[in-house]
Amino acid sequence: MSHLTLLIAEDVSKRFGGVQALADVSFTINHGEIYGLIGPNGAGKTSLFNVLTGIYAPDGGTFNFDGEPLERVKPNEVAERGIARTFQNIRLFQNLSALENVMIGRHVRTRAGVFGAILRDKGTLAEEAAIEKRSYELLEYVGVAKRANDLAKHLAYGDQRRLEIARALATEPKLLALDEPAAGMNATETQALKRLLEDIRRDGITILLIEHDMKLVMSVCDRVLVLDYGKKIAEGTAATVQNDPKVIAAYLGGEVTLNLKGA
Amino acid sequence: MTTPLLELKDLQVAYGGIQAVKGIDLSVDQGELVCLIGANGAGKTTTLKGITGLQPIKSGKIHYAGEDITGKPAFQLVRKGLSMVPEGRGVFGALTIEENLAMGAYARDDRAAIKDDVERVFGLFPRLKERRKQTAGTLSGGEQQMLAMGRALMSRPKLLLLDEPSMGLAPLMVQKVFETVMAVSKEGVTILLIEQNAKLALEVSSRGYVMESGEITLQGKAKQLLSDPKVRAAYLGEAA
Amino acid sequence: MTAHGRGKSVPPKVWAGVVLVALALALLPFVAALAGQAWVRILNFAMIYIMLALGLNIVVGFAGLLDLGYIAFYAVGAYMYALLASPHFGIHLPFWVILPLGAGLACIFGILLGAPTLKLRGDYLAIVTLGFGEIIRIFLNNLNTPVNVTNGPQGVNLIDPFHVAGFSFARAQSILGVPFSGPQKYYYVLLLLTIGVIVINIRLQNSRLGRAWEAIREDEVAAKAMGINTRNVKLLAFAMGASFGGIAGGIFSATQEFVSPESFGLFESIIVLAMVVLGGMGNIPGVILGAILLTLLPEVLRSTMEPLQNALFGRVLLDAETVRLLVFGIALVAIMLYRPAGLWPSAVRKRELEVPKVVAE
Amino acid sequence: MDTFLQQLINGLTLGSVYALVALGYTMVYGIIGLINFAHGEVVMIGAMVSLSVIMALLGAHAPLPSVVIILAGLLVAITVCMAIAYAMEKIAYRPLRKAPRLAPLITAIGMSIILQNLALIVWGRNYLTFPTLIQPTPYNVLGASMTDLQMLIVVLAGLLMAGLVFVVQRTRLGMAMRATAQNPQVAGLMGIDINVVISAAFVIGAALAAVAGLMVMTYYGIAHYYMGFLLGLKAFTAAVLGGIGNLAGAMLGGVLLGIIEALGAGYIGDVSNICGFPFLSDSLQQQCAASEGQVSMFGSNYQDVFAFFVLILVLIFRPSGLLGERVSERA
Repeated sequence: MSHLTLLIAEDVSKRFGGVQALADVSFTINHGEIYGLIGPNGAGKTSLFNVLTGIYAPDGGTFNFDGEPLERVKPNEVAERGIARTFQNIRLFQNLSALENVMIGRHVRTRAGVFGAILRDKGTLAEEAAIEKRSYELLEYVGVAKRANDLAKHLAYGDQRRLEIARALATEPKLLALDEPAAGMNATETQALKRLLEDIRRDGITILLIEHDMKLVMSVCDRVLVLDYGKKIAEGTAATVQNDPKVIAAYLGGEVTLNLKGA
Repeated sequence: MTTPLLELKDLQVAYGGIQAVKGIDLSVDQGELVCLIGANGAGKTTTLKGITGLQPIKSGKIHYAGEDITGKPAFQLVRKGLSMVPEGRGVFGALTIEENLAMGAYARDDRAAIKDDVERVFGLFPRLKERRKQTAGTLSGGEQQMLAMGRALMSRPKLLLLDEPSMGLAPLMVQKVFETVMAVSKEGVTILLIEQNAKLALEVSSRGYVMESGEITLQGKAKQLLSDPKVRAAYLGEAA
Repeated sequence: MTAHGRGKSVPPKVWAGVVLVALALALLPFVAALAGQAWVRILNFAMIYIMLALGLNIVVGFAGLLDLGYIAFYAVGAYMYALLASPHFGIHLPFWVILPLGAGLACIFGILLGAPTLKLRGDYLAIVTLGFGEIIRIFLNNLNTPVNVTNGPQGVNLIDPFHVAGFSFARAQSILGVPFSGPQKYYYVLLLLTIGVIVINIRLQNSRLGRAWEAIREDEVAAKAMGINTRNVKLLAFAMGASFGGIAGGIFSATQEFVSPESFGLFESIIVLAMVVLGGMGNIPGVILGAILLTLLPEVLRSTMEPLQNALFGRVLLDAETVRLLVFGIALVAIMLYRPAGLWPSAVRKRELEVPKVVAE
Repeated sequence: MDTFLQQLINGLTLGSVYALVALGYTMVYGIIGLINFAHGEVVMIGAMVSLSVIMALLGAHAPLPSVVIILAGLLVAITVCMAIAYAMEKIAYRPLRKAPRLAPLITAIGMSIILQNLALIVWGRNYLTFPTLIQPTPYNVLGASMTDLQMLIVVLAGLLMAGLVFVVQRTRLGMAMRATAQNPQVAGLMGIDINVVISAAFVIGAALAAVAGLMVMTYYGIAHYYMGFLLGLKAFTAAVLGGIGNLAGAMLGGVLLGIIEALGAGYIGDVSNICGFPFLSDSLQQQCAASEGQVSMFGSNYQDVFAFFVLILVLIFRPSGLLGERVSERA
């Protein structure tokens, strides 16, 4: 394992009932890169996310994260190890304020318990103040600080997506896994998101990005992994992947030839 | 100039704060096979759900067979001949294949004709006939798709809405599914097909619409769209 | 950074308000006594219910876990006190020893019940806790043979009231020329304890732990993905809620000087739940309001309905007790249907009406 | 041995009643994922209404045979229970179908209290006795006794369950119920009005509950406004034991729970006899001497505890129940 690599996935498999969601998928993600994960609907992208973040146990294969194996680990332990994620269909804490959402992200990096909460000793108060400060900073960082005290559910869609990123960043991840962050955004919002992703990367956080907005993927990702039917069909730079006939076929359809007269 | 069988006027659908369909116009004439294609998340499925009342619409009108069906619940539409095969097939896994087909004919009460139609579906998909007593949950993805289509046909639809019938299927199955779509179309059933697999969808359709971020950006004869570089751009994010 | 720590510089207006409220609370038992000592007792009951409701609110309101056997922890606290401070076993420990013990035992029961059941889905949890509550009640009812532990359905009598070095809270006496009745003296003890419980609840809610509870209530999967150990944090909610129940139980025992299994039936659990739901799940002021309203309701019904019926029909057709429960049932349904957030909208919801603060720094 | 057989017969009788009630929980849970807390109260209303009708007919000295009088009571009870269940679903549950789970569960608790207290207002606080219309005759079954009433309960419950299975497995409505249970949205696409299906589940469950109410009342000879609570809880336990959402499971669970309870009550005294222990206190040893060595830690007054222990154990170790394969995940 080179010091460059952050995550190594080897032969990861997952079945759901009769469907092979992931079939022996292997890849590596390097420190500091934006690694894209694309593929048609149902290709297994979100399944890969769920297996990586401990929501499902894989049927086979291993992950090695930051030099140590990541196996049979619960989702909260995955977060503790340094992988934070967002969800395809936004899972914010809807009835809490934007600020509180981010503050919850600090949970895993803070310590105060019952007695601290009740007694409010100096250490706890200092920790609380630090949590609030850091959370405000993160809201500013993603550009929703103005709505810090609004309930998450009352934020505009694009803001919710950015808030979810801020919440994930609050856990101080080494790897930030984003599941379709641009979904539902307009062109301007997507541009802002692109800048945000580049900022995050510049600050030293590696990004794993599932995205359907190909313009975004092609312009921001260093390397891209393409899944189809749970299998890896291509991996490489945006340009190589874009011209790979297998990828074009997977997206536009090509492998299947119709017997137009036979039907 | 006949009125189209299905006509959407400025349809807008929003959910969870996201405007998924931003005012689209679309029409399908009697007997046509029309496809609505576009990348993931473009709003295709939401459009279909808006038509069948599964997703409340924000504004706009939906006309079917000359009647305003805006906001009508799905179970009433089936009786009017509008049937839908949902994304992910939605077969009843704990029911047998025969029972699934019977569910398709739920809105009908002509027993003898229903029996004939079951045989007709089995003729279309012999695999299903072999397994008629098995529960649908034991079928493979492709077989489930066939069952879902067969079940929709059991209602004797005038208009069939198909949501991504090729999703998650192996190439051989995709081929079979598309051949079936064409066969059904030839029998005179009007079809609105939603697909991610643009090439196949355009090959079988007479006309097509391309959807991007909740809007229809291209439309026309399927043959022309097939060779239009803009379609490819819409999918792969290339500068057109 | 402390600049936006909550409420550092309190304006004089607020101080004036606090003083006024304190004065009102101090005088309240004497105002109530004008209408009869019974109303002072009702005030005391209201405070016991506030403690219970706030304890249950941690479990149901904060963490979103429906506990229908909550009253069992109240029973544990009450019997703990009854058995350790009564002639039943001839043990007479002081209250300040028993109350923490009762809280601790209730807490252990909470953990014992929670540990295996918290992985269950919400509605199953509700039924299991309900079953647990019934088991406790059945044991209290029957543990009088062959060894008499609980004295069975007769309950435990002659329980010691609170007393410190000869000063008994149950006896009427004159202090500095002011005549105090027993319930009035208890009122101040209860007031202090209640304020303590309220402060603890507010502090818990605005803490790392409180946020974790609310995160679990809102979306458990997302909470896990944020690194929250949901199992431990839920267990903590159960244990905390149970402890408050245990304390309230001990005080109940002491003020009543009598306990029996009858006081700890499913209906008590549901009454406390109704308080939480009516006031507004998760919202501390709302829960307090709910507890006060639903403690006063039967008394108001009793003092109005029966005379009213007597005047109208010449006899009592519906007794207040039945109507009280009926009203609770209707309240539960109506609140869920028309005001699911309760009578007092939660603070978070109010916060959003404020003009967004400019970020500090 | 004959105690065992006797308890088995008693358990089977009671278990048949549990099973009938459990079916109501399981049907509703299977389709909309709600624990209909008020279902036990429907059973109580069934008992109360049939009792009132029977008393009225007896009071009017109508020259009718007992069977007709009981049947008349039953028919009125069934009608009333169905109407209550229908109204309850429409008013208290339907508007909350998309609300968070906690909300309909709380309204269900509320409905339970409302029904109980309405019954209290109508029928009063006292135990009502069922008139001796039927004089149970005991028959000898392999050394134990089984009355004709017990036989009737078991057979009638069996017939009703068979009827329900037929409806669910063979009729159009039954198929629609099964389809709605699996995927209400797709069921709608088939032309099924799921509101009708859900109402049907409530109403059918209520009819069975009414029958169960009459059975319990004739069996024990009494009725009380509070009788529904414990019965409902036990029936729910039976449904969970068998695998909630699963009809066969509810029947199996009901019968099993009845038998567990009967055997438990029959043997707990012997099992928890503490006279064999040498470290007993003097007073206990005196008690043992006075009672021929039979002093039990727990007596049959703990009968009601068994159901709860069964419930807790099942939920912890096999939450999907004996016949359930999985607990459907609904948000």
